[in-house]
Amino acid sequence: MSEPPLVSVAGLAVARGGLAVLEGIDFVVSRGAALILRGPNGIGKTTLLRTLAGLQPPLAGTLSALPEAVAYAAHADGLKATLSVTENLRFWAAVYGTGSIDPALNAMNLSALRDRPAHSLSAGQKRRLGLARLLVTGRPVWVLDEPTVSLDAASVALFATAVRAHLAGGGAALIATHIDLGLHEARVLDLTPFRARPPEAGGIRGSFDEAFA
Amino acid sequence: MIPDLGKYAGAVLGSYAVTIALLLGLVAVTLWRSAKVKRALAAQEARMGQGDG
Amino acid sequence: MSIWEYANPKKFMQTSAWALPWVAGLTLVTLIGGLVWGFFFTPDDYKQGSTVKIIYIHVPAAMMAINVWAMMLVTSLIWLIRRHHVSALAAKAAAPVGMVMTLIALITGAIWGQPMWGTWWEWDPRLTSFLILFLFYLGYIALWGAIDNPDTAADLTGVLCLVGSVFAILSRYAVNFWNQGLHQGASLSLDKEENVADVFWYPLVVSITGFVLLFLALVLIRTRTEIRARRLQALETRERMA
Amino acid sequence: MIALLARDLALAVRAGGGFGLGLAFFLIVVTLVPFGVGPEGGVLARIAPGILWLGALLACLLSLDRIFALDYEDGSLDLLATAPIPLEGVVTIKAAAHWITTGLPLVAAAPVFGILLHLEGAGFFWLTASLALGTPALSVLGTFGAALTVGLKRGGLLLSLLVLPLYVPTLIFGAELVRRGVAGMETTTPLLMLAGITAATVALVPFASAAAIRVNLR
Repeated sequence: MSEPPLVSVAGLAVARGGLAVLEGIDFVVSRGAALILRGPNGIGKTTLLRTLAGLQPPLAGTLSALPEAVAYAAHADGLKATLSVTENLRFWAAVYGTGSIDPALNAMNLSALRDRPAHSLSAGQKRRLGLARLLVTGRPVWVLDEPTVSLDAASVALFATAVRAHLAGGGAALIATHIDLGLHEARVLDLTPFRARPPEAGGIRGSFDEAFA
Repeated sequence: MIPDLGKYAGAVLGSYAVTIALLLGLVAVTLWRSAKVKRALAAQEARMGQGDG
Repeated sequence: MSIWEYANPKKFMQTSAWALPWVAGLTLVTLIGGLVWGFFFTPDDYKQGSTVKIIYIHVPAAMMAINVWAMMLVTSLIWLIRRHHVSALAAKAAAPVGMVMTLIALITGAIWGQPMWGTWWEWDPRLTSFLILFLFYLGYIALWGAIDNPDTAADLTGVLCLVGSVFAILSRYAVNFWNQGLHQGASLSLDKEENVADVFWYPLVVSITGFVLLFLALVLIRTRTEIRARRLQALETRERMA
Repeated sequence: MIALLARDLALAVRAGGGFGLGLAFFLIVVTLVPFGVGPEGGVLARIAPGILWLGALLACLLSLDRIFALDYEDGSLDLLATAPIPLEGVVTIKAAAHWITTGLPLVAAAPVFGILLHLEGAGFFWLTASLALGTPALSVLGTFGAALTVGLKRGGLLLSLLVLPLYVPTLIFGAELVRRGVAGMETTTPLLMLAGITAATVALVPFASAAAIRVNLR
């Protein structure tokens, strides 16, 4: 391999509320690749993504994704209702030290709405603004938690286009989703087999159980 | 039996009474909660069929 | 054998189960012994009259009020650095005991102060400091109670205990500056025992031992309870998830 | 970081009442005090330093729970925690924004309220000086309390319980400084203590606040 993958995960276990939820996860995501995470509700997709984003420490295993490389987008968009579309984006561009916000506005088809305050946007428009934030971060690894909630079919397609452009530019994406994004080239990882076993069956102990080793 | 406490009887007796009451209360709460949790844990372990804890 | 072995909950449960009857028995002997000795068999002070008998509860309670917080600081640090759960749970278990000790020190101080100073409450630096310490205990306990996730609660209360300790000491200094008090000086530090006549000193030592042992016994029981509660919570969560 | 400060200030202005609310509360406290203790100028002048400091403290407390709560609810806090700004910087900026919207107006307006309470001559200078020195510590400590309670549904009352004991040293030295200033006594000790507490608080407490935020986001 010519260069190390952007994200590589080996034997990763993550915990929620003191109990292991997922264990033994291995995957690599190289430049230009996308990985789609699937699994039933409550299996720990969000927990896994938060771990990848560096918001919580892994319970076990290794995780070699630089937190500085990751741009995280959660269920909530982190928008300020009283600020306009451009103000919201400019803020994040300034935080990440990147330049112009116009490409992001164009990519997410928000140019016409640029001076509207965020509270006057529809749910789908807000979501698009939240995704436009990813573009202004300038970070290579996108970690996306249910990015297409409240997007219509056209917007989903718009989103897929943006992801493809990001991948083509040498980025990578990890996406937890229930629906088909139309990203056929992306690898799909079903998390169901990685559900953590109870400690009696040899599973990893969460910090709760650790207290009774 | 009770020593002559003179004019400060109220203060001395009051102090001892309050202290003993507070300490007994603390002990009672501690023991009560201890018993309650012990019982709940035993019940839960029995239900889950792993009485080894 | 390392001392950290006792940080293992199972080991702690075994050891504490063995130690508890001894500690409890000794507590009963020394605490009742000290208080009975102090109450029935000590003379009155020529100046303070029979109120001097309050010393056998006021002073040990005040010492414990401070020392329990110090112990919580140490166990919080151990938790934050080495992540031993027993340590965090011991801090949680100790806090209400320390709060009651502070309350006893405050109430007996007020009752003692009434005949001596002629008022129930005097904003004397030491009493005021204990009042502030009481507030710190309240906040600490309330924070434990407010957070569901036990690890989060342990971390946050640990941080609060650290910051609180610094500000408790600062407050002590500030209060001293703000009002020079009526309290007698540190007549009871161990190296100055000649300040107190032997007739008062020996029962006081027994009483202090009794308070220390009582604290130890209570913390052992309460930590055992917390460990069980923690296991219970883990089992319930697992059952819900399965 | 400047962008964050600018955003927080813009939000405070647009949400309305960002600047005004603390000040209005301060005014109400100062107005109500004479109703409680009687209108005699002598009494008011004597308790003015304490009342003004207490009012500043309560006004500051009033807006603490909003420091992180809004960012937590809309997800911004997650995003800020993964952004290239260190979290210690974020909490410092949050404290700074809180101080600019509550502490600074109080410092500026305090002399006016001093008039209402018959504060004596030298007091005006010392009141302004002590508030200017002390209120940053109040904001930073309040940020720490807000960081501890950020994930809690009803953290408001708990927040006050946690933060108020931490305010004791600042309150004591702040009010003492004004009292001594009015009485023409030596002011160096409380002045240095107040400045020292504020400096140490501003320098060190953000680390604790950032640690608390990390734990809460976990």
